[in-house]
Amino acid sequence: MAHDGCMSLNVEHAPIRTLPSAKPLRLLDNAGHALTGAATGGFTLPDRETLLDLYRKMVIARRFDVQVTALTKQGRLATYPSAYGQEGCEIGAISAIGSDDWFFPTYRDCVALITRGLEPGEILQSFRGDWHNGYDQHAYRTAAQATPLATQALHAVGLSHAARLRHDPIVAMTFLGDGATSEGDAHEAFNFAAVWQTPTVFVVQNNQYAISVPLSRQTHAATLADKAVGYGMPGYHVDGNDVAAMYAVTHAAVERARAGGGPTLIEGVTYRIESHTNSDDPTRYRQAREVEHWKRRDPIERLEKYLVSEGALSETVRSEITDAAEALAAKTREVMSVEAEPDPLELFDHVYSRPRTALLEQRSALEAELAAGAFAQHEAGDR
Amino acid sequence: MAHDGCMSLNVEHAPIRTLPSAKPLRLLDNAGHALTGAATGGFTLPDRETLLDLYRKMVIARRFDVQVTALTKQGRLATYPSAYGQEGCEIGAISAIGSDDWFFPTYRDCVALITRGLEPGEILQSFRGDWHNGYDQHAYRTAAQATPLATQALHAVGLSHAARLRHDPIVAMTFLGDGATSEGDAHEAFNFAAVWQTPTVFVVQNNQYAISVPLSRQTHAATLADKAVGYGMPGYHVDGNDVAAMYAVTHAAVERARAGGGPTLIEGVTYRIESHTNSDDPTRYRQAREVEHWKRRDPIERLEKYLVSEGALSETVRSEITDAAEALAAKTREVMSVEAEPDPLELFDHVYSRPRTALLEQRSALEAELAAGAFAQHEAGDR
Amino acid sequence: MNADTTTAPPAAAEAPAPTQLTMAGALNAALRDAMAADDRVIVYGEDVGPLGGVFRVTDGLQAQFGDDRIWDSPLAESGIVGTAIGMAMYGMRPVVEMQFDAFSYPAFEQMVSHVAKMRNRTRGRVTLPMVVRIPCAGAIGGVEHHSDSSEAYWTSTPGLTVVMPSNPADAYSMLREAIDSDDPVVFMEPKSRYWSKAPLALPVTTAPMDRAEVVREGTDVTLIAYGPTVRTALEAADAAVDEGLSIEVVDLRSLSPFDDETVGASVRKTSRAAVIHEAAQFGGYGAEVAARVTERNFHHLAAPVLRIAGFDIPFPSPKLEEYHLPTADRVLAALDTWEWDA
Amino acid sequence: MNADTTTAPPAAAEAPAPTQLTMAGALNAALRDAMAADDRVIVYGEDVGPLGGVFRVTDGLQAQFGDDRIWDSPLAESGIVGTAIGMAMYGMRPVVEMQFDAFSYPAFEQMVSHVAKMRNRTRGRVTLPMVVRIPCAGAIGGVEHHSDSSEAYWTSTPGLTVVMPSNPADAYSMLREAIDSDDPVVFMEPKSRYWSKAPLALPVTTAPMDRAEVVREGTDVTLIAYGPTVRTALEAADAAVDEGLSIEVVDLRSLSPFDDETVGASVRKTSRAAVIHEAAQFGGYGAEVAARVTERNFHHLAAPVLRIAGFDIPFPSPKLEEYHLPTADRVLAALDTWEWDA
Ligand SMILES: Cc1ncc(C[n+]2csc(CCOP(=O)(O)OP(=O)(O)O)c2C)c(N)n1
Ligand SMILES: Cc1ncc(C[n+]2csc(CCOP(=O)(O)OP(=O)(O)O)c2C)c(N)n1
Ligand SMILES: [Mg+2]
Ligand SMILES: [Mg+2]
Repeated sequence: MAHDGCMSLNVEHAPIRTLPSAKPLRLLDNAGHALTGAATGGFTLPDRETLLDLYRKMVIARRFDVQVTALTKQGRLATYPSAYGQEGCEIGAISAIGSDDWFFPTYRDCVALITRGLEPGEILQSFRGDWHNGYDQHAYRTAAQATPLATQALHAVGLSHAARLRHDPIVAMTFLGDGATSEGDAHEAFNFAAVWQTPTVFVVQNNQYAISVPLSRQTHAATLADKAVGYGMPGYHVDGNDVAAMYAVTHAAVERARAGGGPTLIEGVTYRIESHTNSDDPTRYRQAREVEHWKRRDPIERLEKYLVSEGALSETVRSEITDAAEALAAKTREVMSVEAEPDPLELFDHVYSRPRTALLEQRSALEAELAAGAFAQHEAGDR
Repeated sequence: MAHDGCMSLNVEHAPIRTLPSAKPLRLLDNAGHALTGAATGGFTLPDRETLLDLYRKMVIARRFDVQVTALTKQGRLATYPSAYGQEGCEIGAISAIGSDDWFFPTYRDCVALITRGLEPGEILQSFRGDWHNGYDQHAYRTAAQATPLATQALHAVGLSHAARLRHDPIVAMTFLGDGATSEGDAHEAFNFAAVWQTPTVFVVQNNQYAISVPLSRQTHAATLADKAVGYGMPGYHVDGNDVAAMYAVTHAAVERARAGGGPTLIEGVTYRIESHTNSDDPTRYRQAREVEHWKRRDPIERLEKYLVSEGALSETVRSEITDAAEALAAKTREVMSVEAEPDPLELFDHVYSRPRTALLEQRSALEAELAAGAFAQHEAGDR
Repeated sequence: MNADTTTAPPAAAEAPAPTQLTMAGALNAALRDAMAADDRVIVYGEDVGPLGGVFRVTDGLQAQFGDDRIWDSPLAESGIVGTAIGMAMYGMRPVVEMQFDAFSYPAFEQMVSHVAKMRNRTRGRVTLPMVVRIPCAGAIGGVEHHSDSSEAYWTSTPGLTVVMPSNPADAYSMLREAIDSDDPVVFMEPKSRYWSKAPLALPVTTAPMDRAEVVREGTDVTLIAYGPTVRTALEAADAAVDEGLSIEVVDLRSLSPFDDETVGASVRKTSRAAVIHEAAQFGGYGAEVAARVTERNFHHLAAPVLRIAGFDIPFPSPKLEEYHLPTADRVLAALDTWEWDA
Repeated sequence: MNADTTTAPPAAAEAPAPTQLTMAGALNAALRDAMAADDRVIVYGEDVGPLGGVFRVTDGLQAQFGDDRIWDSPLAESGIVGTAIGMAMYGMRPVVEMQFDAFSYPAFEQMVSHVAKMRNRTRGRVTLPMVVRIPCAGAIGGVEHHSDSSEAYWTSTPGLTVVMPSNPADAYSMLREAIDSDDPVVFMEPKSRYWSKAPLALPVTTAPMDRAEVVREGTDVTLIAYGPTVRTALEAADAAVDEGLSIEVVDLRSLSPFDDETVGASVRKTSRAAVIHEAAQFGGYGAEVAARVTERNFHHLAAPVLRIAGFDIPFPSPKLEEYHLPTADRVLAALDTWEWDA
């Protein structure tokens, strides 16, 4: 029970002091051509099977995203933050961890959750307004989606440090927005991870905006990856709309972390094509021109061009992918077509492990109200 | 009153991406020899008058510090955080701003306050326990010493930004400890300053410890100045026990800030020779050997060796300085020899600008208690 | 422009005709007028610039006053409040926005250790004329962390002034007064009331910010409410008429300081009181109200001061919030628990 | 080792003889025993390693358990609490230290938005078995920001469990229980009692953490106290004997939940109650106590529940704190304000 021989927190790795490349690393250019040389930062294009898999996941994830946006417009969800346009970043990164690794997502990252195997109904419970979270954290090794910005990054650091203390070779990956990097918690997470050399991979999705605020109002750094230098950890500045590059860089970071090499900060440069959430009005703060520019840099089209040029995208494959995407969309529509009616008495069930007398009193009071028909109108589904 | 032509917050300066030098910049080596070449980072030794002035201030400040530590041991102060050994850092930096500029100090920085012209009695009121702060912030353009770590850095950014909006050519300088750089507020201050390009100079006094915690447990960065890169601002890694270098680098940063060139982060590498405060026991966490090592790198001795070698330190000058130092020590002893008896009824006077009824009721209640002799023992000075 | 205006009575030009204004509109007008009146008034926060704030309270202000008077800061609440402290020290009058209650929590240390304490610490030498606007409370179908009621955190902190308007006229008048105040003010805006309307001729000056107001007279019970629950209290008072119960409603307006005088006078008249708020009951602001009213009026009270509040649980998801929030029915049911013959 | 041990009575080996232990010592022993009993228990924070904590509560633990069980973290409270959440999610039982109340404020968002809400958010799937130790309150001559009483911030937050021992035996027993708890516990340690001593034979198990205790019986008045003011209440009770007043003292121990049963029974017996705490009165925890006790026992009360608390001001400097803190004299004077013949 006393101090045994497990690895010491005294870390021997020298601080990394390399500046990330000023231009985002890229393995495929926007026309879908494979790149070589300096642009790649020494990373190599994943094999064809992997690329096909990434392509498939992106297509399916986008179909899901588009479907949920449509359902939201129909009023089926309280809110939905779309990741349309960010699939390269989301799916490149999430595909680099395994099912034993942990993922700490934000509200933005439903497409990563779908890719990770969560069910639409589980993911959307919170956005439909049933309960704050709808999936099993432990089963999926995926934390509840975080809303308070950057807070989840610390949870990822803590969890991965605990795993390291337990000698479990797992990695925690967390996503952050460009805006979230301004929060104190982002800094504390980077610093704790670097000092403790935890197996944590930080993926900053720089989608250029924090709601309405452009990156230039968020940082004066040349790249968000530059922040890594201040923590002595490796930082990578990556084209987030190049799923191949995102995958290659995050995969290397995950493997380094797993091998005891400590944390990595990866910035994926991307763009949020949709509004911040359905209740946002992006015309107030950005030009249609800019959106068009980014639409022409679509991550799915880019990989598709490459795969087509390589002859890797047969009609059979295409239609299998389309079918899978449509099946998911149908499932999503279906699960959202029935309004869930969460039980109001459950409000009291999870606050504490051991029931508190005062809460049980309040529960009884609500029970009596319900029995007396206080909310009868609502319970009849009349809303 | 509407939008006039004042400078826009849209900043044109390109982000700085230069890594600070791995070895601390230095103009004088430990033997007091003037350096040239790479070691100096292109900075030049201040002129002799300036150096003599810095020397004088350091000697006086140290005498003050030693005196206060002695008085604390005699029980005259509730607590005192000594800056013995950090005079090069403290005085090099504080000498670089003018009396119109603002200073945001921490509890550690009494020697900078003395150098800035504050009276011993004003500085020590808070440490004696009379009131939380004892000097006039506006008259000295010096904020109350901050205890919650790193919080004052944000105040400095805000104040200097306000000055800039008002076209007042002033600069705000703030001091932070190495430990304080881990707090979220440090990050937010660096970031706001860089995005807004405020005239702020951040001086991180890296004295190797945060109470008992060594730097290696605080950061994995190669230098604390490296953090500047993540904000696109210039960072300097300076030998804090070389007052000439500290002065030259901070002076340049102050002038750049004043000219609209934005903030700078300067790390002064130094050492806290005394305990954290009088209630600390440093033998629990550091070796006497280490303290001895740093005592041999004393900032005052270093400059003294140089000045002596230059024949700049006549006996007249020396004795004038000693006299001034002794006079200050005597004044300090004197002002601390009488116990101040703050008026308990003042407790209610400053909480709000406009008196609140409920507070006036509480004031009356205390007044009645005092009148009834409830605290008579104490008021007779019996404690 | 109407060519007939010359035929209008001259008074019309001096006292503009009231127009329907939402609370969000009234707050917007208050900011606009304060900025026009005093160029030390500056506004910043998250998304307050081109977007005009997620609730549009700062709509159009950047276009009018420019980027040096109102701008989007980096996304960091401690940074926003901390820099505002520095600006206020330099004589500016910053008005900063926290996007939602729960997102003010990163600023907690700056609020409690500095905003609240600066004047006292410096023996009155440094005052902080700043306003921290916090859109608060629920009933907007907000997802997690968007419906907290944070008032008790601020009211428990000596040195802060905490106010919450319940209607457009107060929203305008109190925000102007808060901006003019030499002391820091936590200005809480009930989100569910942002789109409530009232006919208003601006500028309007209502009662001083530190005074509670009797918004409906009654003789049997005093309902003490603030912000979003003033409407609930009024609804309950309306419904109670049928039951032959005459309810007086007090809108606190100021949570800290508490207007003992106005509330005490009402309670001594009715001898029964209840306080209504959305926040959880345990440790909520209602505890102070109940404790205080009882302390000062015990022998006038025929029954304990009741608290009708949210349950002692984290704020629920959109589909469940209606069960959590106090309703007029719940208020009336609570009053029924009193021993009315006692 | 004594060669004579075989001649000692066998019972002695089982029930070790009590030794004088300070509260700091008892807490240290609790951590030591918890760490020895369960290797998921880990301890970190600022200066808890080689230094043993600024109050020496973790003295010697790093030497015994090593750097992977107890270590110094970087200096950032949000970081400390935030990473502890992650560790607890992974099944560890982190015990983290905030150096002083006021330095827990940077962790406020993690405490309120995550520690308090995680279990509820995840429908009970994610529990956080973690303890946040907070040395609290004043009366130690501390300079600014070193003597805050932060309990009301935590007790106002549904989802947190908040306890505060007043003596060494409870300190040991309650800390063990807090560490064993599957839910997060805010464990507040009254700094001024750290060096108070009691004879203790460890391990000791006192009443369950969520129960209040009658620590002195009386018939005329119930004094409700917790942490540092339990001693004040006992002093007042002693002094009151001369005045012919029989005071019952209840040590709350648990602030959230509140033990309505124990307190209610006492108040119904005495029909008069007062609550004592160091924090400012306005919005302090005493408001909840007074409101709650009154609500539930109104018709048993002969007088309003009094609050004897700090003034509504930021905590004063060392030389002035004695005027601010409740004393036994002030308690007795307050009781005199009641209409005793009523
Ligand atoms: C601490 C905190 N402050 C404010 C908010 C409100 N808010 C929600 S999303 C958002 C913008 C976040 O931008 P970014 O981090 O770039 O992520 P993105 O939405 O672009 O994915 C803001 C300000 C919040 N959720 N948490
Ligand atoms: C927010 C906060 N957390 C903790 C403390 C307690 N504390 C006071 S000084 C100190 C160490 C600070 O170290 P550093 O920043 O290196 O400054 P130094 O004392 O070495 O000058 C700590 C932990 C504090 N004052 N504020
Ligand atoms: Mg973004
Ligand atoms: Mg230090």
